[in-house]
Amino acid sequence: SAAANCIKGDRKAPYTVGWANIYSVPTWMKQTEGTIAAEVEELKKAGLVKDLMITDAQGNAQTQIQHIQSMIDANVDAIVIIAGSSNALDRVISDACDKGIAVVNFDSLVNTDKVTAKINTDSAEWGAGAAKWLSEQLGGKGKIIVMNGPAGISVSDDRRKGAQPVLDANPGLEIITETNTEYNAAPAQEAMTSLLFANPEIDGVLSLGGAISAGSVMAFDRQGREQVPITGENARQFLELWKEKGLKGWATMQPNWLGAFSVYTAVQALEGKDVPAFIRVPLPVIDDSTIDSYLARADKFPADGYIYSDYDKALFDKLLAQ
Amino acid sequence: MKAVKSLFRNPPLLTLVLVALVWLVAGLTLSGFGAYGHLRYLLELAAVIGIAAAGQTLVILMGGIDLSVGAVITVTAILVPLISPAWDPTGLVGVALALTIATGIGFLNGAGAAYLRVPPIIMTLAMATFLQGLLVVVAGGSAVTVSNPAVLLLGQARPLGVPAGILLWLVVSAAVLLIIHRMPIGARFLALGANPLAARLSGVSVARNTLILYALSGFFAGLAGILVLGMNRQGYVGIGDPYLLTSIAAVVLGGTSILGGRGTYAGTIPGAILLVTTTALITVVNASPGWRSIMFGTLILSLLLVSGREARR
Amino acid sequence: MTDKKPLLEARQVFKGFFGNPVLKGVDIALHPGRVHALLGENGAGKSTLINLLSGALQPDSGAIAVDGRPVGRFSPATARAAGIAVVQQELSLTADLSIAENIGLGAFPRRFGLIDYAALHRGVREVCAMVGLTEPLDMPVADLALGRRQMVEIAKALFRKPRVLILDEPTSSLSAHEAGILAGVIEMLRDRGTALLYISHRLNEVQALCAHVTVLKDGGVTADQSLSGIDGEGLVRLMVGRETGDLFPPRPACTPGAPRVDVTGFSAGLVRDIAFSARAGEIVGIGGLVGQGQEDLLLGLYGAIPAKASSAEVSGKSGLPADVGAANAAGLVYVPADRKHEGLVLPHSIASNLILPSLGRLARNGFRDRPAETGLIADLARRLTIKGDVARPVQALSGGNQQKVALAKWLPLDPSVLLLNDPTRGVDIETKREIYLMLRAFAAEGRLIILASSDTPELVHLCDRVVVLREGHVAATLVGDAISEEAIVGAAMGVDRKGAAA
Amino acid sequence: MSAVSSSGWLYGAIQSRRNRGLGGLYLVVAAFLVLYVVLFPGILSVGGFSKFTQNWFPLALVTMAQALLMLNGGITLAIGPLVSLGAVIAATTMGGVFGVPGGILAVALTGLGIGAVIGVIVAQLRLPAIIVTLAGSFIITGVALLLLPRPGGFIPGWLSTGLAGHTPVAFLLLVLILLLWKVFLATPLGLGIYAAGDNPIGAFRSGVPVERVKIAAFALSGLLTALAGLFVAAQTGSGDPVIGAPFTLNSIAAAVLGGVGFLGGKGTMRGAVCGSLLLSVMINVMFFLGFPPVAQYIAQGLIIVGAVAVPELLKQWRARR
Ligand SMILES: Nc1ncnc2c1ncn2[C@@H]1O[C@H](COP(=O)(O)OP(=O)(O)OP(=O)(O)O)[C@@H](O)[C@H]1O
Ligand SMILES: Nc1ncnc2c1ncn2[C@@H]1O[C@H](COP(=O)(O)OP(=O)(O)OP(=O)(O)O)[C@@H](O)[C@H]1O
Ligand SMILES: [Mg+2]
Ligand SMILES: [Mg+2]
Repeated sequence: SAAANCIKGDRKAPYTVGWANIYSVPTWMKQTEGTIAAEVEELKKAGLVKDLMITDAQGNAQTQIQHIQSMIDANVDAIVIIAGSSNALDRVISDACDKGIAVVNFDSLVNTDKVTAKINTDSAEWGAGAAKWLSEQLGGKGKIIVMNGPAGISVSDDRRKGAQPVLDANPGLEIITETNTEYNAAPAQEAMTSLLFANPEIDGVLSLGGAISAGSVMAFDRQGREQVPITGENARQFLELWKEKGLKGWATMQPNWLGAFSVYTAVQALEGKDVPAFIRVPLPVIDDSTIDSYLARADKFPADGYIYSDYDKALFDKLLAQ
Repeated sequence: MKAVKSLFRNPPLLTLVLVALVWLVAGLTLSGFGAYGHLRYLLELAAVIGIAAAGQTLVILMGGIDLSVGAVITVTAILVPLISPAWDPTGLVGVALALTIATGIGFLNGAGAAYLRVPPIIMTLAMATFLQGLLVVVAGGSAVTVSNPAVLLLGQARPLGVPAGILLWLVVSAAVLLIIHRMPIGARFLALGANPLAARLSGVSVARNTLILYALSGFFAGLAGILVLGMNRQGYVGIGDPYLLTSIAAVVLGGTSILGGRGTYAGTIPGAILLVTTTALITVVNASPGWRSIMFGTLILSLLLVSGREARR
Repeated sequence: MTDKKPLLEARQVFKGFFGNPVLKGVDIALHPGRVHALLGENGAGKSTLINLLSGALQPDSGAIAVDGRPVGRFSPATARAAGIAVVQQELSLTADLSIAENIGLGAFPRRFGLIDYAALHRGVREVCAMVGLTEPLDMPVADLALGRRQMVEIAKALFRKPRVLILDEPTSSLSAHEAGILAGVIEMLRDRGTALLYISHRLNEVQALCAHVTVLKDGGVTADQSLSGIDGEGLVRLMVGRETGDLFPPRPACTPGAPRVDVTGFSAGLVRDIAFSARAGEIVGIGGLVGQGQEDLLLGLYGAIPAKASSAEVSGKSGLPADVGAANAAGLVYVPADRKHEGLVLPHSIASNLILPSLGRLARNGFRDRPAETGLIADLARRLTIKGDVARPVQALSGGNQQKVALAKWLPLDPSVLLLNDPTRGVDIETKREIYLMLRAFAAEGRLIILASSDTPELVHLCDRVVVLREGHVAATLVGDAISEEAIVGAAMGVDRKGAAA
Repeated sequence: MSAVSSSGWLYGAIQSRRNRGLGGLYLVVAAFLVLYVVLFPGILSVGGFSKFTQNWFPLALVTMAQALLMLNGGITLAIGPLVSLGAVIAATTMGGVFGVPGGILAVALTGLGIGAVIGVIVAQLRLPAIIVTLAGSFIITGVALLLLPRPGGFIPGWLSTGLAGHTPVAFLLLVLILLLWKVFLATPLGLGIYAAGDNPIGAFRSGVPVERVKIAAFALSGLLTALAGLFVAAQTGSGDPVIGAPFTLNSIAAAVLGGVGFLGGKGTMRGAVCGSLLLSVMINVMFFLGFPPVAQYIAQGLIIVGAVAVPELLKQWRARR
């Protein structure tokens, strides 16, 4: 069978894997790194991996380019990447691909297709799912506020774009205002508080990720406003507030095990397996029926972390078989 | 006429008048802006910036700058839940420990600037980088929801309807104003800022004052970190980041010279309120992110045009 | 000579700052081939007038005329184009640029739009030779002592090949030797037909060099006349407007007390391995050419620069003070030569400058005692006759009054050793007299005064003993009647040693 | 002495004297470079050298832009946004009718124009540069977001390959720009930047048009920054409205590391560029030493402090002996 993209078949196990992170400090990243490290341990036991090199570009896409270049120079066998910019890395990544390095890109994707595989959930589906749930909650009409992630970043843009068709289809939903904040609780709380004062009537909040929902809920709470239906992500803080305040909520997630899965995929490709060029990971949905199963595992996760769904090799193989 | 003239020579007062004007105009034109609760909330937000900018004001008055303010806020916000001992029902021990660490970080900044002669900007920037690394170690996989009662009280309590954070800010303001205007050390900071050589030859010890100052800056940043933690009930990495540039901007908007030697915390106070107000105004405007960014910049620039004139040569 | 057309004139110029008039209708005319003196006490408006003449400031009313024609908007660049050059009182140099680049700044010879370093080198070498600047031309000005910078400032003006040369206190930090070189240059330029304006508070120089004088007082011209036939006393009378006594107070027989400074094998900065001692009640002068280590000697004793000594006893304590704080605690105080950069916090008020060293002493329970401070400030201002509102920034004071502030701030510490570095630099004659009287009184109270000075007459008439430094070593120690201008200059130039060798 | 040789002497002597105080930094940088070569000999190949210098190039440019202002007694916090804007303009105009030349011209004019406007505000209205440029940074970010709300745009492949392929074009450009800086510094305007930064009143009285010099400094700085953005666009093959953000602090750090002072007139461009090289090579060396991220942060802090502190301590130690 034809080998995967970039793979030339000249590399032999055990492999050296490079993990080119854009920024290692946020908790989501720490958790992701945890799944990667755990996966590498597994693969080491199987004699497939000998080394893991980790870099942290400190949020600087330019530095990430430099790191990937250094990984090429150091002749690693696989590079796993969360991109700091959706297109800045295109050229250095295609260089790596030309060298026969297995390049697996997940979470923040690059434009170029010269990679072994891209692994991600679907941001548009995320936005659409959230908007659809909210619209159903509100019976298709009401005043809503849209809370976006930071401007100029593809992920926040994609989620917002994904929501648009649903919003268009429900003309009864009125976006009274829309704003951008970091994917963090404090700035979100701050922004939502200002919006609360400016808008006496709010029926729902379409929050598109991170700890933004937690910040919004706390803003409602602190200003003594009645909570409204709100969408969100699997941030532990949000899930706990959801339960504690009895919210009408909906959440999805960007599973941290995408990291582990990417390493697994890279090694599979190096081993000569054909892997799909794009692996779409279905979005797990958290709603009132499933939230308890997540909260039951809460104390295994950092308080400002994300409670991700379980994963195992079988799941990975199933995803690879798509 | 004369009153107007003297107003323009008094940057703190001018900034305060500016705040009042902005509040008046916004309150009349935007629904909900002028509500008592909203203004109170703005002040509460300003308290964090104001407290962080307290140390920054002192450092800038002495001709330095502290780029580790944001990192220190983050470090404290994350450390308090971790180091608060379970046996202490008041939570004060944890707070004291965290403040000691923050002060210690500031002290190290001062030592680097004073003894290693590293320019403050480099020293504090390197310290911020260093602390980021430390956070990766400390914050990896640990709980950081705060249960410390003292911190929660600070963040949530409203004695007589006034948020505790604002009260803390009042105390800090009084202390800093006392330091600057009523204590010998304040006059020494100012002299060092305006002419370090002359101050040194007049018997003002550069090293000693640098140490005290950066330690104070660390302390106030730590205090701001505790307040932020109380207000958010959770510390996370990056929580302090927004306060670095805002603390500097509040100082400069308040009429303090970035070159040192001239200014007062009395200007920083309205400067902090002005920044928070501007941010709130921009948040409620329904426009694309690009336009909102442009409006924010333009607003700051126009406020500066009124308040920030440097003396003509 | 005077019937020639004036090259540069001010006609009825008025100038004020923030509503305070400084010049109220002043006329002055500079003629080719004549050295014109501009006199007046500190703050009379001399520097302001030359700033008008050189385009650095615009008059509020009145006109500046070049070659008899009034000029419209006058800027430093157009003034230079008209052949006007100024030796600034506040140095206009850039510390990090080389001597050559500083000299050329604003008047660079160019080729293809670029600075022509060859032509610059030629021109700069020529003017440096004229003023006796022997330092390498590529040296950054930051490395030069104040006096040498002053020579660069002079060379810079000469480099512009001016038709009109204005010198604002060019000798205030020069020793007799350098001042002599400058005098030679001035005479040469005069003979070549340059119009010169000369400002100085050293009246002997004015008398030696100048042919005509304008005196400013209270914003007006009180004299504008030829200097021929006027002697030194006449000049003082012209300036002060009344009969005055001797400039220098009588020197009582010196009865030195206990040793206050006693060092051997002392090195600091340029100073290498010298022995030096002085006793209470003495005024000890430190002389020499500009930049031979005089300042480093004082700074080393003051703990302000690293210093070492094989044995040291300072103010009753053994060992050198570790830092300025220790020196102050031991009763040593220092008044720097460059008061604007080292002595005063210019943008701060007179009051805060006066109180700075005493802050700690006056504090009670960690807080400043405002009434006590106000009392002390008022007392100091009265004792040193510093007039006006003490809340004014000290930079608004004239040079002389600034100097008084720099000195006065130390008095509350009741110092036992005063290290003074050119304390009368740029100070007018009246103030000088006040300062001299004060120093004499200090000595009489049993304080030790170590006085580095570029003003040789001051060393001669005020000091009980003069130590002349040359290249960091003691070239001579002159006592009593042996102190004379010739002896000091001779020792400074190394003539003594040559004489001894012969 | 002939005119030519005397010219050579003075100019050469002044230039070599400007290295004073940089010896320590040169040593540190050299040590890192040697270490890098030992760890990764491939850097000595044309390809390896090209790639390394390409990654350093934009930082070098923005450091020059920052140092230029700091020498003049100013500072800018708008570096990052202006890099982004440069990249965005390049990526949005090069596909247009005027093609690559039009794009380059548009970027250059934007940089010059924005710099000049900031310069006029700072110089004529006498507002503190730090906060004017902070406000400016928001405005510039906004414009970049309006032009290109999310990463994208178009850069012709040949331009990317030309500037950031396997040839050391970026390095040669840097050499060229440094030469141009030398030439600029040999003009009265260039030296005026130093003089007006160190002693504005003195410079004014010497006939230096202080205000105009300041505006020119801001304009040139803007030009360099926008060109750095153009290069980033070429290197990455597209535009990104927020890619420049980290450059602001890095440019200041590199300049200060290179000995450029805040109060104006202190420091040299070569020092600043060396500082940027240190920041850049440090990243690669730490990678090849196999530092984990935690150690990278901590080592970075220590190296930066050390590079300034060690030469200073040595100097003090020598002075005491
Ligand atoms: N830029 C200024 N702003 C305000 N006041 C000024 C300014 N320049 C000068 N003055 C005031 O003008 C007066 C005259 O100053 P000027 O420098 O001309 O005196 P001067 O005759 O040169 O004194 P000196 O002999 O001390 O050099 C001073 O009292 C000073 O306070
Ligand atoms: N209020 C003020 N604000 C700003 N600058 C001032 C002010 N007052 C004076 N200056 C400046 O400071 C200088 C001090 O005044 P003045 O000329 O009288 O002292 P000076 O004699 O020049 O000092 P020195 O002789 O010590 O060099 C003035 O020339 C002027 O340039
Ligand atoms: Mg004067
Ligand atoms: Mg004077």
